[in-house]
Amino acid sequence: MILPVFTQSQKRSVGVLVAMGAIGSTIALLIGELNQRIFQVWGFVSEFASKISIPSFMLSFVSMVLQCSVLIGFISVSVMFMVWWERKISAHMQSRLGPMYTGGWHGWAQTIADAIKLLLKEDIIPAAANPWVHRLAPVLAFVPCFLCYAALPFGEGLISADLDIGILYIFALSGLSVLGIVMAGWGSGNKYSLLGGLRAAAQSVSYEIPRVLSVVPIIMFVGSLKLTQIAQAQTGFWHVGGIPVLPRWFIFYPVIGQLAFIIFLIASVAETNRTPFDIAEAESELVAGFHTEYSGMKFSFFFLAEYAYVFLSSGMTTTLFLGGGSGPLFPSWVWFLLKSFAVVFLFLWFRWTFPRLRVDRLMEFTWKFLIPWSFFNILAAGFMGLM
Amino acid sequence: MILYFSNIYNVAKALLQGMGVTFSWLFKPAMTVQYPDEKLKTPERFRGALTFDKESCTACLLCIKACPTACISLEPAVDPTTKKRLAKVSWYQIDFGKCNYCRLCEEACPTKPIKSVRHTHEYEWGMKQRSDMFVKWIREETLK
Amino acid sequence: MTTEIIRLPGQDLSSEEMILNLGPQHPSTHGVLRVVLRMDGEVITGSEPDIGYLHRGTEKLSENRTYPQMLVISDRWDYLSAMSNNLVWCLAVEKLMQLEVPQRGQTLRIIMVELNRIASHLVFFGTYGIDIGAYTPFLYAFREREKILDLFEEVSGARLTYNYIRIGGVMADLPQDWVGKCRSFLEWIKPRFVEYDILLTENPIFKDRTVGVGILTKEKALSYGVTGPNLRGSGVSFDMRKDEPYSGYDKFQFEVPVGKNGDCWDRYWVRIQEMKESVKIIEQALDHLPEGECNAKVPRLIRPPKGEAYAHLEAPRGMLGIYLISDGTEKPYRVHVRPPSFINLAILQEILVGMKVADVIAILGSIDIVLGEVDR
Amino acid sequence: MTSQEMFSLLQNQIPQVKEIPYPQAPANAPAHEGKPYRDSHLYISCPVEIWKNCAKFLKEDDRLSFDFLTFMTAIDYLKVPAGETPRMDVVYHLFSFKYRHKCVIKIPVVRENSELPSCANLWKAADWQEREVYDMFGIKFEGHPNLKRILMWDGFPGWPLRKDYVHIPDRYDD
Repeated sequence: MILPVFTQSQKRSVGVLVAMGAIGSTIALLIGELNQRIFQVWGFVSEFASKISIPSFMLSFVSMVLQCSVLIGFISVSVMFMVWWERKISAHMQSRLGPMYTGGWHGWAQTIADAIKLLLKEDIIPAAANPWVHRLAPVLAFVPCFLCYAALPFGEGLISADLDIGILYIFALSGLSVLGIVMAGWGSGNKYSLLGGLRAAAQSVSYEIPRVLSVVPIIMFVGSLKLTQIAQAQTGFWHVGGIPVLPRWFIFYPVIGQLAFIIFLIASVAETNRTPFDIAEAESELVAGFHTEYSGMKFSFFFLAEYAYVFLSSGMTTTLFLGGGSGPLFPSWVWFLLKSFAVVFLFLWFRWTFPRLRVDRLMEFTWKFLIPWSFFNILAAGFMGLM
Repeated sequence: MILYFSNIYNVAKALLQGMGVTFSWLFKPAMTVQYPDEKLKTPERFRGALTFDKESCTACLLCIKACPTACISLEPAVDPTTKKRLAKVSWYQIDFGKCNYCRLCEEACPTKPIKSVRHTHEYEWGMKQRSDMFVKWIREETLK
Repeated sequence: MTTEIIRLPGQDLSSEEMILNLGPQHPSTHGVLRVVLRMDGEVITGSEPDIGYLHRGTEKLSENRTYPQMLVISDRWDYLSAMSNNLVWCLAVEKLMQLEVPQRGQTLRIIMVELNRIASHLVFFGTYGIDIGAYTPFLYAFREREKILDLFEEVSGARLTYNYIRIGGVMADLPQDWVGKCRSFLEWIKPRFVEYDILLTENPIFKDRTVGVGILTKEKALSYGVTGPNLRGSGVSFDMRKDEPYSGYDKFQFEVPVGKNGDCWDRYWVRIQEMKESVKIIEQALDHLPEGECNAKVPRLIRPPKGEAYAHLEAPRGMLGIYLISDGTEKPYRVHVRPPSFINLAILQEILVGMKVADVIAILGSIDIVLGEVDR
Repeated sequence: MTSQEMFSLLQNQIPQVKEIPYPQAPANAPAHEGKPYRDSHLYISCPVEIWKNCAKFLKEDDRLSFDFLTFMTAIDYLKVPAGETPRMDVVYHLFSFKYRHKCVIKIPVVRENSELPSCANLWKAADWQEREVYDMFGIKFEGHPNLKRILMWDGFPGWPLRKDYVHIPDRYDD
């Protein structure tokens, strides 16, 4: 057993982390529930607008544009943070330090520098590629993911489109992005890309099924497809003899909850094409899979889409299994972000521990293991509902 | 049936153990060195860039014979009056593009106590173009 | 649970064959190897390795180098285990010169070669992890290898091309408190093997990828001249250190791990076990390090008598041999290297057929080639 | 089995093979040349014509059973003592896993347009090594499944490991 010996810089890092946590939580407490603040501000704005007689459709248009830009901003910032975070986490897991120079403290500006580099890079379309398919693919990979964010509740009331069929909407749209990947694989005119695209198609289609099926028990219990309602149903505590023991999150439902959570998590990892299910880009086999021929901004779109999906899956997991924004003391959006990033950490942890599965084994795993078990889970949930 | 569940249990256990290993390293200090800021001490026998002492060299050509890649060349000094070869070097050149850093030249060098051609501990050593790789030492007397 | 490739009858189902060029620039061909794969979907129907991208003609070079100068070039064959290359060259020259190396020199050689075996197998372990898709073992393996390279740097002055083992002995005796550092390294690496076992050896995903993949039968292995861990993985207990002890290996107690099925996992497992055995050998050598001189008396100008000698040893990748013909001058007349990687690689064209692309990488990694040695 | 017994067994079957004697120092050799050395296995010289039968016998006979081709190579003897013609020796090092004995076979061939029966069907290891010998010395192997250059590229001029090979400077020379 080696006792950790902290150097001066490490002590400083710990100090900075603690200070950042303290400052962050104070700010969070001061702000309180974000939706209330937004409504206050928006109420003021609409009052002002009605005074100077701006038509209401203009106002709703402005609100739409604002929501879109806030979401895009959130996605890019969180992706940048996640990339940096992944690099730091993986580095520390591997006895390294990761980026240390850019921006000063632990290379926090590394991803910003990388993003600028990607923007400035030459945009190459290979001679063998089909130029339009090649150009369209990154957009098609990213747009569905962005659309999904519309129905994701970031906390109490923080949702831009509270659809009645929220879950269905997200599943349906996230299934679309495989189209972009297949187009990238086919349109690049590269054999490695083609193989990667084909693998991605097979994988996404297969893992979509257990992913949806694992959520069915929750829908059965809550009786709604509305994500806000599902999150609402998980507030409060389980009581044993009048004492609150566990939060009323779905993951703590005996057996069914855990099984559904595991299946959902595995299927989510597979959906986002991350190790151990990254056969579509499989660096050691297919060079870079479907995005072998992409560079610059188009490559960064794929990158953005991948990480945005990671956060989307984590947010879904949080909403469905971990009680959404419910939690003591802090406002709901803080709890949502904390839980989501905890799930993101789980994703990173998987990635930096496990080897990659083989294509046929991957298919076998979902069809012979995950899908039967998720059916069993639905059955069990049905029995539980009867009792 | 029992086999099926014990299989699942074993797989899950092994995977979690693996995650435990990676997690345990997460908080241990890193093994890497932040190179330009911190530098490791090179050991005593480190074979860095070659250096040459043009005054002590006797132009005995042993290093040229020892070099496996023929990267050393030299010209012995000649007495201008008698036209006789002196035990001094006129110029000495090492082609670092070919040098193997193998220490055979240093071992062959007969000058004592400090070898004329020897390895230093210098390793931050870069050239911009090929012609820079020819490093030449010229004795001043020959310049006159 | 095993997977079988389902072959459906009928011509109409077979699709057009695709030729895939794996390499020479590919993340997991371990250098500049090119394998031309004929594929039906993702299933390989034919393969042809194409080598020679790193050919430097060292056999020709050696005809224009003196015997000590060739040591420098021998470092560049299998650059991951340069000590073995040094040693085999010295063994061949010493055979020709009929030299006897002092006990201490021999023991020092064994320590270095075994440390290098650990370093070389660590690279295998790490890169095999990457081939299979796990990145973290790679960094762990290189972290440990770095410590070995530090030891080598202290003893020889270089980290990769050591030129430490010399004709008639070694370059110089150990520096002060090197033995202590070596011991602390051995103490460091022993618990690491447990972690390696958890991370890869017993990992179900890893086993799923390697067990039963790329089976090399005993007969095929012998016919192809495969040696080293690849042969032992196929169940043949053949180790030059045991069967034809050189440099005093007969004085050490160690076991030769032997696999059962000859699949990728067995080849991998043999190497992991060999690292543990190497640790044992080094410990014994450090415990019984003889005192005295470490170099034999060697003339300044090495001119071995006329004749020919074939010396071989157990390098990390198999039987590394030098066939040396001397004509009595200071330069060899003809040198032939028996490169284990080159001969092991030849099996690739046969065992790849019927596998998937992902298995190609697993098999290629498990053969553990170094292209510097394949092409010389 | 001692090397003498091995040799007599082989000679009974194939009478043309000859044992290569242990090298002796010439009478007026300088002192520094010392005593010549050779490994203590059986060294056989075998003419090209009978090599196919000889190899088959070495591999398949139960008393010899050389099942492992350690390596094979060739040596170019360009300068030979007066009275001999320049030749190349193809060398096979054989090993038997069953009996753990070794044998070295040298097959002298002429330097130009020489052909040799391939033994890639007996020992698969010979496949690539014969290609290498062909690549480096230009010795052709009859019946080889895929005889083409292996280390050098197709169309490389000359045979690099021959003693009379002259390097023609090309664009890769600096």
